[in-house]
Amino acid sequence: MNDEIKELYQQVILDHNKNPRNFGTPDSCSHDANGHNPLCGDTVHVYLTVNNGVIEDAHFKGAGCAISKASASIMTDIVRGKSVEEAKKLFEAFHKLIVDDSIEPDVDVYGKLAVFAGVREFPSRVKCASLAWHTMQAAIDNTNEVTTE
Amino acid sequence: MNDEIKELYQQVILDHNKNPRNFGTPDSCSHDANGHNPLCGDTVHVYLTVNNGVIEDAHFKGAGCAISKASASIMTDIVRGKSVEEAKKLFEAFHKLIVDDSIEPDVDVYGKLAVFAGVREFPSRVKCASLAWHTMQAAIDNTNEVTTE
Amino acid sequence: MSDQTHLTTALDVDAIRSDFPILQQKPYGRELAYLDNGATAQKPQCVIAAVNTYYREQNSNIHRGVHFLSEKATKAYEGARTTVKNFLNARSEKEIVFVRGTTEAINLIAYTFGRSQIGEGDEILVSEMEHHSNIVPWQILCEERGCTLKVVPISDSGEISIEDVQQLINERTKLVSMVYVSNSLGTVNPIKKVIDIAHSHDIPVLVDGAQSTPHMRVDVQELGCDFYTVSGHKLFGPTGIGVLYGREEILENMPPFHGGGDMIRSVSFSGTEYNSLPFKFEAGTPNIAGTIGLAEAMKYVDSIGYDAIHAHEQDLLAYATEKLQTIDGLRIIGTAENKASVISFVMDGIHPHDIGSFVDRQGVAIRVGHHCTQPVMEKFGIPATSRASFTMYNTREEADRLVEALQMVREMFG
Amino acid sequence: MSDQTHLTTALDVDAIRSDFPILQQKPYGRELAYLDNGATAQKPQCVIAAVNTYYREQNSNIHRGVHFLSEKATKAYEGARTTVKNFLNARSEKEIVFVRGTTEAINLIAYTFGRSQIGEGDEILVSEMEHHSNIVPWQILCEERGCTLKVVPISDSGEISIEDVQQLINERTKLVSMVYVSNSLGTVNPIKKVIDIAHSHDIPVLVDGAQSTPHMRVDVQELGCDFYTVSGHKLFGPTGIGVLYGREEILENMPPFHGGGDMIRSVSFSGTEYNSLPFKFEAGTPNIAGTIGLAEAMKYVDSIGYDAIHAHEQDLLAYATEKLQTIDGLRIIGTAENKASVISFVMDGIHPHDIGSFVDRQGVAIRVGHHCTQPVMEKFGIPATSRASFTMYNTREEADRLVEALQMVREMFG
Ligand SMILES: Cc1ncc(COP(=O)(O)O)c(C=O)c1O
Ligand SMILES: Cc1ncc(COP(=O)(O)O)c(C=O)c1O
Repeated sequence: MNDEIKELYQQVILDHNKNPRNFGTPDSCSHDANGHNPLCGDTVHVYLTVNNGVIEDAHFKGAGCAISKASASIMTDIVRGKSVEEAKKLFEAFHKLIVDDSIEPDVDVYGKLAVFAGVREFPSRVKCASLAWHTMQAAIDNTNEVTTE
Repeated sequence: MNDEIKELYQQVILDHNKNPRNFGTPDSCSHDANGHNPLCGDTVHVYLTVNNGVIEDAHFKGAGCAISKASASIMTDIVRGKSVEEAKKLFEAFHKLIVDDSIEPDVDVYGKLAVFAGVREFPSRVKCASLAWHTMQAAIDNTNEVTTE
Repeated sequence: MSDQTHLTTALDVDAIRSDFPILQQKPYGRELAYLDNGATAQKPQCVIAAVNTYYREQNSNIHRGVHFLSEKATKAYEGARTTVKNFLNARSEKEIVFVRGTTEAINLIAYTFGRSQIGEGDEILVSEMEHHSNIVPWQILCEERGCTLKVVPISDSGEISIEDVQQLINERTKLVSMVYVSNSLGTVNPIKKVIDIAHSHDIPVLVDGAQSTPHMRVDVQELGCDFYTVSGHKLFGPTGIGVLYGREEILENMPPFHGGGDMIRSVSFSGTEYNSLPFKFEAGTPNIAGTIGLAEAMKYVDSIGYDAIHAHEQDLLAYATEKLQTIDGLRIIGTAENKASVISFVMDGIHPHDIGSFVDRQGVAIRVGHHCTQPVMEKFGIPATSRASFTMYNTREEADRLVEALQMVREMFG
Repeated sequence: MSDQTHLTTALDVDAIRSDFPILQQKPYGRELAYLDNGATAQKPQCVIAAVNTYYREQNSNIHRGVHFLSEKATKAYEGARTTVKNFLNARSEKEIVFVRGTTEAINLIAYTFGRSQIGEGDEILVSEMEHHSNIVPWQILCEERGCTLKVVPISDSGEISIEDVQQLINERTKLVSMVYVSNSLGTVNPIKKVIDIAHSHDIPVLVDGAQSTPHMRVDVQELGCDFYTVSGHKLFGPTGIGVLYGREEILENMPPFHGGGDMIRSVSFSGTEYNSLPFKFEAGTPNIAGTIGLAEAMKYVDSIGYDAIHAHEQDLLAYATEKLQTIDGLRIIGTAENKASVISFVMDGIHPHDIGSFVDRQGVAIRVGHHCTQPVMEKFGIPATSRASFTMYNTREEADRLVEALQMVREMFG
């Protein structure tokens, strides 16, 4: 099997794809938004409960490829308990990680997100990985709808 | 100078271009038509007096290149006194002469028309040479307008 | 399917493959198995060379020039039109209009025939399996003119029923516009029957030929259609060139589309006269190199022969269909009786995008997505499919490689 | 003009000529002097090679593919858009729409901006020197919508007056659409002034850039125009490709033109959503090879540099103008102060067609006819002109050869 494919579909990603965390509509939330990748049909809905600038809860729903599902699953895990500012910074770091060849995917720095470094070898899949993050951003910004293309 | 150019612009043609015969609007005519080559802007108006199936008189007016003017001038000379049938046959023969490489431009057969054999080396000029003839045909057929393209 | 059948196909696939330089590409160090021919076909060397030669030896603007290159270019351009006329068996060169592709061809009809002949309360009939380019132009027209788009439904196998066509056609129908071969399902529609029904009601028919022309001989006179479209790039020709065939009488009565050079007889600010066919519909400098390359592609297809191509493709279709069905949880979308060599499929629990990326790294190029036929996806309740589309240069070995790669996907995703 | 001036032009013409394979052609056994660049320019080897390489190594359909070739092709296609954006100094790739050429660009505006923004009683302002492609689309629109085409007249030297523009613009004017450089007269219009006047009335301006782009650096932001058009084939690029630049806000508010694949976000029979810019205006498979070739052509022009090109062309213009005037009975049509290297002329008693055929046999390619500007011919009371148009690979020697050939014509016709 191709090495880059193995990098892309690491066990963690396959696992989150099969058993997504924080999946489903929560009873209540303070912010939410709908994300759509028109080219492959991926959709994701992100629900956040933000209190005093801190993301107390995060869920998602939707249908998509393994990369977009795992990304949403891991994102909702990671941002919980983070401040809105920290979440935005994480998005920036994440985005660099998945497009920039020169960045070392250090687990100490990126934590669980490091598994997404393999995406950089698949330019057509960057949008799959970033869709959930764009949607979270839109939820925070109170833009209800976001599409990536 | 290029030989084919010399063939095209024979003295006879240059002469008819400079001093066109049968040029101008006659006092009366039985048939007439207007011809137009939209690509180069050549126009020719042909006037015929046909009696008992015989072309008794032929004139033309118009503006155009040397080839189209000489062609109209020589045509109006030649068809005079010919029957409508003969004129049509002449047109057919003339058309073959200016497009078909394999035809010997024999003066005994083609008379004055033989000078137009050089046109066959200039595909873009065939329409110039045939415009007057198409227009005569249109006059005979009572089609008042003809364009070549 | 026995090897016997395989051997009886008259194609020399090795020879054909050597005509296509791109097949030497080695994505990720592997042999390229290009199974994305429905999106665009690769180009044989003769087509590439024709384009090259045009720019090196003939390039000039056409029609209005009296110089050496201009005469060469005009002859090549109009010669290409004659080749296309013969290829489609049109009656005359007047019926052959060069356009960018099927999309432009259909839009041209929507803007000219549509806007002059279809009005409030009128209906246009399409099918549920149309490509977006045979839906959206009519939606735009309907919104503007208050007409209605009617849709012939498709069955679970991806087929239309002639009874539905018969029932949906009525005195308000002003045009039937239908795909001959579906790009996402592979279905070959009974287009001749549809045309006959429409014509018995004096309704003109546009046939979207984007996917049929690469697979089968099309004789527009025999078909009797009023409009037919070709995308050159899907027929082994250059990008940016295609054909709109239109019956002379119907084209003659249509208003022009684009205004500009070459489509006029004379222009003045007090009034303009349009040129005769086909020039009336070809405003501006055309894709001259494209037409020459397209003509060369048609000659290439003719030199191989549609019979041989068809036999080979049908063999691949049957072979690949059988093999694909051995994969766990794989379901083929589009199981019409009469199919071209196009296979769409989905796999339980695995998104087509993941499939596409995975098989790509094995050197196998397929297309994943909605294939510009979202209503088909909606009908089958899926966001997308994976699609393998085969042509004359493909082999059973390539089908095997796809199947192997899919088995690996299956394993990985469990 | 002294040799001094000649020497100061920074162009290495010999090196440039060797980049253009077609210049090796020998029509009728003579060196080719190609002076028909206004109709279409020849292609440097790098452009021909880019097209060739695309078909041999990258060909695939774009945007929706996840496989190797599709990623290569998409990158090349979108990379070409970035090159064009930088070349014209647009703000963003969203402002760059690929079309077939200037004719399609203007028609696109007429069908979209025109049909949504211009109605009964409104006016569109053009000049008397427009190419047919900037006249006929507006005539079609005017006939359909009851608006009026107003015309800025030209003087005997072939120039417009800014006072006329000022006077003709009024509250009914909805669009000014004007050529930057006239293809038949060579006139360079004071387009910046026209734009400023129009904008002071909040009227958008379309600039026909078919002939300006080959001769001078155009910065659309500096110009401030709302629309700008490029014909790739006139800019040393492939046939069948061109550019419509449009300001983002104005494009954003326009309805789509062609419906089909890639211009949509989602399609269903109950309603369709359009894609974002620039894709909204690029329905169907584009001329992918063409865009890549065009980007290469722009890089080539940049590598030579507009300053050097301009100096060289202006030298040729001055030189040829002087020499041509020595010919008996030759009159130059178009004597504006600010001219590009385009010279139209007539000769007493000799029809341009005869001139064209004659000089062609001397190996000199010029264009004869109305150059798709019949109103200009009408204004000057002539059926046609002969036109020599010079570009970077032309030389004084070629101008001499034209002059010699014309002297022979003069002799022959007496
Ligand atoms: C059935 C069908 N119709 C129309 C089209 C559009 O063709 P083009 O993109 O060449 O304009 C396609 C190509 O994807 C197609 O498959
Ligand atoms: C000034 C001008 N405008 C428009 C056009 C039309 O361009 P195209 O034929 O590339 O569409 C031309 C080309 O002849 C031109 O010279």
